[in-house]
Amino acid sequence: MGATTMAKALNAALADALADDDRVLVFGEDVGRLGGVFRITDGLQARFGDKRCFDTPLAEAGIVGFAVGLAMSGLRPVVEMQFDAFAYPAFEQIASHVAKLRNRTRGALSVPMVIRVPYAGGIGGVEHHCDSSEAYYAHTPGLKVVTPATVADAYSLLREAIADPDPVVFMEPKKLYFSSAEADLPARTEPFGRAVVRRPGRDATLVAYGPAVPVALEAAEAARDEGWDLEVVDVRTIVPFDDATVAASVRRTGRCVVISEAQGFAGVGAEIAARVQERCFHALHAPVLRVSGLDIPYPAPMLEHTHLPGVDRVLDTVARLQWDDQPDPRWVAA
Amino acid sequence: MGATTMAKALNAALADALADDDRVLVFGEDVGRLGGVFRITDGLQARFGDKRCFDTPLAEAGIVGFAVGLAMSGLRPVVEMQFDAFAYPAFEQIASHVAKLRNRTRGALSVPMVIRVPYAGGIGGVEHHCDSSEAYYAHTPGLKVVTPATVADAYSLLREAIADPDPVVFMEPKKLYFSSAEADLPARTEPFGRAVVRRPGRDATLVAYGPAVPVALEAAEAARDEGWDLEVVDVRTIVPFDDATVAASVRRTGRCVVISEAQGFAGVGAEIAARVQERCFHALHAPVLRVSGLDIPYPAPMLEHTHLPGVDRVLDTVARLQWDDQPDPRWVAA
Amino acid sequence: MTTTPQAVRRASPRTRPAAKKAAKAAKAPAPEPATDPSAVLLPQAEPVRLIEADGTPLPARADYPEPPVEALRELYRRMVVGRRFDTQATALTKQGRLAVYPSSRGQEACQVGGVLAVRDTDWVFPTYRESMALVSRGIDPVEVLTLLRGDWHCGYDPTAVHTAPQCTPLATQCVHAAGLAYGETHQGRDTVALVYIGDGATSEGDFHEGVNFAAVFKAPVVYFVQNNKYAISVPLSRQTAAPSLAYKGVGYGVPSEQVDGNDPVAVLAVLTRAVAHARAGHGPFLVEAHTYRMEPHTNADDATRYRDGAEVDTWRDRDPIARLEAYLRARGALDDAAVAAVAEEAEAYAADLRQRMNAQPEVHPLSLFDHVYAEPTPQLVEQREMVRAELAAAAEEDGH
Amino acid sequence: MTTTPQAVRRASPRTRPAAKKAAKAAKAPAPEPATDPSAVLLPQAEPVRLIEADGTPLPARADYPEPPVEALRELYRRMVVGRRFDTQATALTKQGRLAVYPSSRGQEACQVGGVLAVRDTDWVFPTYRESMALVSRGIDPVEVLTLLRGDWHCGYDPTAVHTAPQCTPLATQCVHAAGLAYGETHQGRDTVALVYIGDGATSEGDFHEGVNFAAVFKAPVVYFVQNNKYAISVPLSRQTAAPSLAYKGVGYGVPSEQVDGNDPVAVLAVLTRAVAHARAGHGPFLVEAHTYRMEPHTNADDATRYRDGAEVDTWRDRDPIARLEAYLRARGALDDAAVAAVAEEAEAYAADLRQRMNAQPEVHPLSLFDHVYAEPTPQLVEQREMVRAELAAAAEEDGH
Ligand SMILES: Cc1ncc(C[n+]2csc(CCOP(=O)(O)OP(=O)(O)O)c2C)c(N)n1
Ligand SMILES: Cc1ncc(C[n+]2csc(CCOP(=O)(O)OP(=O)(O)O)c2C)c(N)n1
Ligand SMILES: [Mg+2]
Ligand SMILES: [Mg+2]
Repeated sequence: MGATTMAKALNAALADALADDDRVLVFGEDVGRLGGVFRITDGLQARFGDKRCFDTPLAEAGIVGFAVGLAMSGLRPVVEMQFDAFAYPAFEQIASHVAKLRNRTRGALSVPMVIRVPYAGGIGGVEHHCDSSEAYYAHTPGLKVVTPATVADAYSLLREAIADPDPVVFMEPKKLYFSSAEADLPARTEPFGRAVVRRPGRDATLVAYGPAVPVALEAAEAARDEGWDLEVVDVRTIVPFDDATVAASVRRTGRCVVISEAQGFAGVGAEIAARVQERCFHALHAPVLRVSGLDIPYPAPMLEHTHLPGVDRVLDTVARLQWDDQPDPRWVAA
Repeated sequence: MGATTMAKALNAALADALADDDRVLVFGEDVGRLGGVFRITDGLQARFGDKRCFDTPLAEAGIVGFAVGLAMSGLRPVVEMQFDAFAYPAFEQIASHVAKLRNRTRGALSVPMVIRVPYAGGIGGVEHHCDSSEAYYAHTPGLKVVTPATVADAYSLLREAIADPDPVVFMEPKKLYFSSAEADLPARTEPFGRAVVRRPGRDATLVAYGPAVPVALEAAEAARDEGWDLEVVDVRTIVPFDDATVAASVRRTGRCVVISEAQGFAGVGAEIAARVQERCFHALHAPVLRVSGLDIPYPAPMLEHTHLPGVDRVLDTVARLQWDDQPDPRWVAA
Repeated sequence: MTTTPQAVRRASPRTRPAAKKAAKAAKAPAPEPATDPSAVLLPQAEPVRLIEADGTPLPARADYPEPPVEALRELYRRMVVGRRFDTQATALTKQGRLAVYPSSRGQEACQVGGVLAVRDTDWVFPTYRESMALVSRGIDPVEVLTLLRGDWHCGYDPTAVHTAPQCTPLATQCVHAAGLAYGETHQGRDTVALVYIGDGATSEGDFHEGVNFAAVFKAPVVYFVQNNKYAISVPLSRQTAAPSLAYKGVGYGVPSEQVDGNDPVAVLAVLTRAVAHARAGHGPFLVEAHTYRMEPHTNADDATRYRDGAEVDTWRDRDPIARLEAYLRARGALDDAAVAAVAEEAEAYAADLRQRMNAQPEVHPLSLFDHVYAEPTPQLVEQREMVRAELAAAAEEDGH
Repeated sequence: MTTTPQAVRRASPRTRPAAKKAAKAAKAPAPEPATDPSAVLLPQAEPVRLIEADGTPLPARADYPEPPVEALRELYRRMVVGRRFDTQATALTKQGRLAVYPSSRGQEACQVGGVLAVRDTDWVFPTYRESMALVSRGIDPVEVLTLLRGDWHCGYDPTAVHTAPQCTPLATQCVHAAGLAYGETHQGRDTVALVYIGDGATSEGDFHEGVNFAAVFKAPVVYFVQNNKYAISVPLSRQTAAPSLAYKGVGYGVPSEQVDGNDPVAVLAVLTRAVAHARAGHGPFLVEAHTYRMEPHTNADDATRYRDGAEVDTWRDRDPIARLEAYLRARGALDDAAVAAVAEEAEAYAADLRQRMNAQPEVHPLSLFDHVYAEPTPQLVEQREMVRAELAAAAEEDGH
């Protein structure tokens, strides 16, 4: 047991997967000698050689399409998209092939692969480096979409993603890369499809994933001062989604706020809110509310804190959960 | 006044826009001599010349990026993506430039353009020709997303889209192209941002858009036999969304079903359901339910009717709106 | 970065020793690589042609030795059967048995030539237009037509027949082939990937990325552009301002050639060399075949809107089957009996197909949930339950 | 479809009459097109070079006449100021005034040469690396650095300075430039678009689609590839197997040239001709400049991980500024006083920038909602209200 970072845990997961399975290949832009711009692939080329970990031409559709071909030949590609918005050139390959090949061929051809996407903001990145793009993938049937919020999950979920028979879009919250925690690697945590209660509470449930999980935990901590005992659920795998854990929590607490860093409109937060009220309607004392990024292009570094859902915005929203059983005045008329 | 089709109305809108404004250019794949695979641009090249309506190389990022440049030079491009899934190669251009250029430049550079996307299924198309891709655009701030369900709206919304100062993704429900209706062209209907009650009713609200609107109307008709008087709201413009009209309807009826043809997970239907319960919680007698396509890749023609939300599925869902004020048994435990 | 002009100018066939070696090796089934990649990048200025449109042989050439006569007889046989298949498929659209069919009539030399140039263990990456190539490769025609009949997407098992699903998103297969071929090499196998692609699709970014990946990773891929002059209605002049599509190779450091795509002998010769080049570890090769799509884009298309009959007629005179037949007859490699036998085989093939396509395929609504993931998600299990209940209710109603 | 080999082989400068004409026209500010597009596609095998690394002039050549000496003095001046700006910007990252800065040190000949080759009314399409080019173009350096300081994305008004926002999504600007240039032509203006792009970015599909669109629509675009040998850490050998990136032009039917990117005289000469070619209506032109990125990718990068100091040292000896200075001094076009004056100007420029960047920029949270659409949607109005309330609450708290 020792303190380590999410970046190191991801690196260890890649190294262990490369060591355990000859079929695993790690490639992308700058993942070789440089070890990736976030150093997630640091040392892998030196240790496993440049046939197992290598740089490619600068072309994301090329990288993902190449991975499709490698998977067809029986290999297990793990590719890195350098930043969220730079995965968009690969969107056709992802939506029309990666997501569909198993289905198109009645299961005869599967293309297990992991597409690693460092995503979201909070690191002062300039434009196009901070998009929250998980909803695009989550809305595309055939993809699994996973996002760790803890160091141990980073290791465990990435190992599981690499071993999974289906393509996994593995969304890595950049701002958590260098957050450190005690973790005993190789760690194995809950499997895909399981959400986890990170903090128990009785008064309301905060549902969060990826970069929003630490915000939820911090807000829950702060809420104690206001007399609220909040439960925090970490979604972990967006697809498949763990309805059971989320609904059980909300049925217990009777109130729910969904927190996501992404712009809200038609995002994963909307899906979670819609599911929760569908499934827990009679247990709810208030509507399921959402806290999300604003519906604007990701702002410049000096303005990002206004955009990002922070503790205050979460607490403001919790305050609107109709504790007095009165309708929200903001929405009586609109 | 005479019967016309949505395809003809769209064609007339393009022709009138070309005639009214020299800056308007129509281009894409096969839009010239062929008049488009759906004949939406039929006759435009003959009438306006091949400088105003022309074919391009076969490259969708190229088409959209070219439109960006043309807009920068002061022109008004209207481009056709041949089918929904074939707009994916342009995703980076759309998400990282079209949607953002006004914002990136503090409004100094705007790129008004219309990206026409024939979308959704119901026409027996083979794979990759039937995707419902509206959520990808609706989730991208900076884009307006519009989808007509009537012949008159097709004309009016397309004219408005071409005149709009912002980029508009104009989603055309393929299966409605050749549905005909009485319409007096040039028609002007409600502006962007206004949903319309297509059928008044007292018992529950069906919210639908694009290809789902006729399904909703048919279901409402059929529901009379079961003793339900259903209201149908046509969303028309997904972005900007008309909260006022939708919420007012649901507050009146107390029940709501959202119908979209797209796969449901993290789609526009989820957004609408989330918004409605946020805004109408105390008026609701039942959770807001969703009817959508299945969360699967669009199926082969012989199986598409199982995938598509039809009248029966809508009625089954309406039946689950807890008319006896009892919780839904399916979701008591899950 | 500094290269002499020779590096990009094609050496004349007369003076290139490698070509001479190739000529000697021509009788072997899998000739040794005929090219020195650093010396040959640009295509020859004129498409390679080995027999005239009327079947008259042209002078033999060292760079592209003529394939063995048995191979040409087999080519002929498959082209005739292939065309009959194609005609039958078009007929099936009229009977409503196929949702849509993109014919490759007129492109028989390319369709079959490609298939004959590779081994069964090689991989073929077809587009929607390659139904003929696929049946030529021996894939069950009913499985080939599954996509177009509409009971499922891909009807065959790609891993069993080493053939990717027919690809509709244009040019995307260019990258898959690079990955597959590189992956095979990585695992010590000498598989070659043959990519079919149309003229229009070369304008897509994925063509660029695919050929470039193959070049950088020296992946054994042959990119085979069937330039049939149209992308649906859009003529070649709207796709490129280059002298020919084969000239794209040099930008990737990939040797290229152009060939008369209606000369079956030349197509097979050029592709055979291209495949040998790739298999020998010299990296990808790009071939452009000049051919023509005799039919509309698909049965649903109206080609009279964008091209005139005179143009089509010109190409009718360059029919690849008649051309090869004339040539083989003149060589004494084909006689009336053999022609009749092939025609009969083709008829039998078509009759069998017709009959098998008459049966309405069984489709199982619940199978929609089977192959989205290896195991359905809880969400899909829920949705499957919903559909199961709907089907049960419908069955009950039908029962009453 | 059938083209003689001459069509793709570059005629020798000695024998090409068009080039002779160009030589005569060289004194005119906007020379007539020097190229016959159908006769010239491939670049010359060696990068064009007009002066040696030590400034010694090479023999004059007819195809690329030397730019007028006043232009070279201006080039020198802007390169010196540009480098000083660049050094200052790097220093500003250390003081925390800039979030990040991608230096173009070593690429001064390209940065400034491009800007001098076009008119103010022409459009420039820069990447994130072109800060130096933009200040050279006369754009306020504080506005140029806005993106990297992080108070907004693009700091200048693109329409006022005919310069697109610095482009980060690689190669996407290639298509914008084709559209802009075609749109200008369509409206009867003779604007040329100059695209800056890196070596790595030529691997992206949008490079392919952009150059091809420009070629098919004969749009007046000059694609200017600064091949600085690295894409972050990835060396050129992982981007291409081609003889050089300039060879990509032929695949689009676009004439191309390669130039020594550290020879300021050659860069200006080649780009001047390329721009003239485009302006004359002959369509796009592709130029590859061989240069070197002296600094890490950005200040945040650690270049020692992937390249050694010896390589960097080699390029230190090819410094473009020293090279031009030596040449101009030898020609008597520059003396100590002039050099000192330019150095002083550069210092003043840097001091002014330093001082202006010291001020913390004002940012307005509510402005986040101003430019998403021409008018905010009801959804944004609601969200703006929320933020306004949050700000009011925070201000109140601060007040107590
Ligand atoms: C990415 C993409 N864009 C558009 C289409 C629609 N489409 C199908 S075939 C076709 C023309 C293709 O022409 P070409 O590549 O020349 O092949 P051919 O059909 O002539 O064999 C088009 C535009 C598509 N399938 N994929
Ligand atoms: C589409 C896309 N993918 C990846 C990146 C991340 N990225 C930024 S710069 C860069 C290297 C670019 O190299 P090159 O084109 O040679 O230009 P240079 O930086 O050397 O000027 C990369 C990979 C990006 N900005 N856009
Ligand atoms: Mg074609
Ligand atoms: Mg570079």
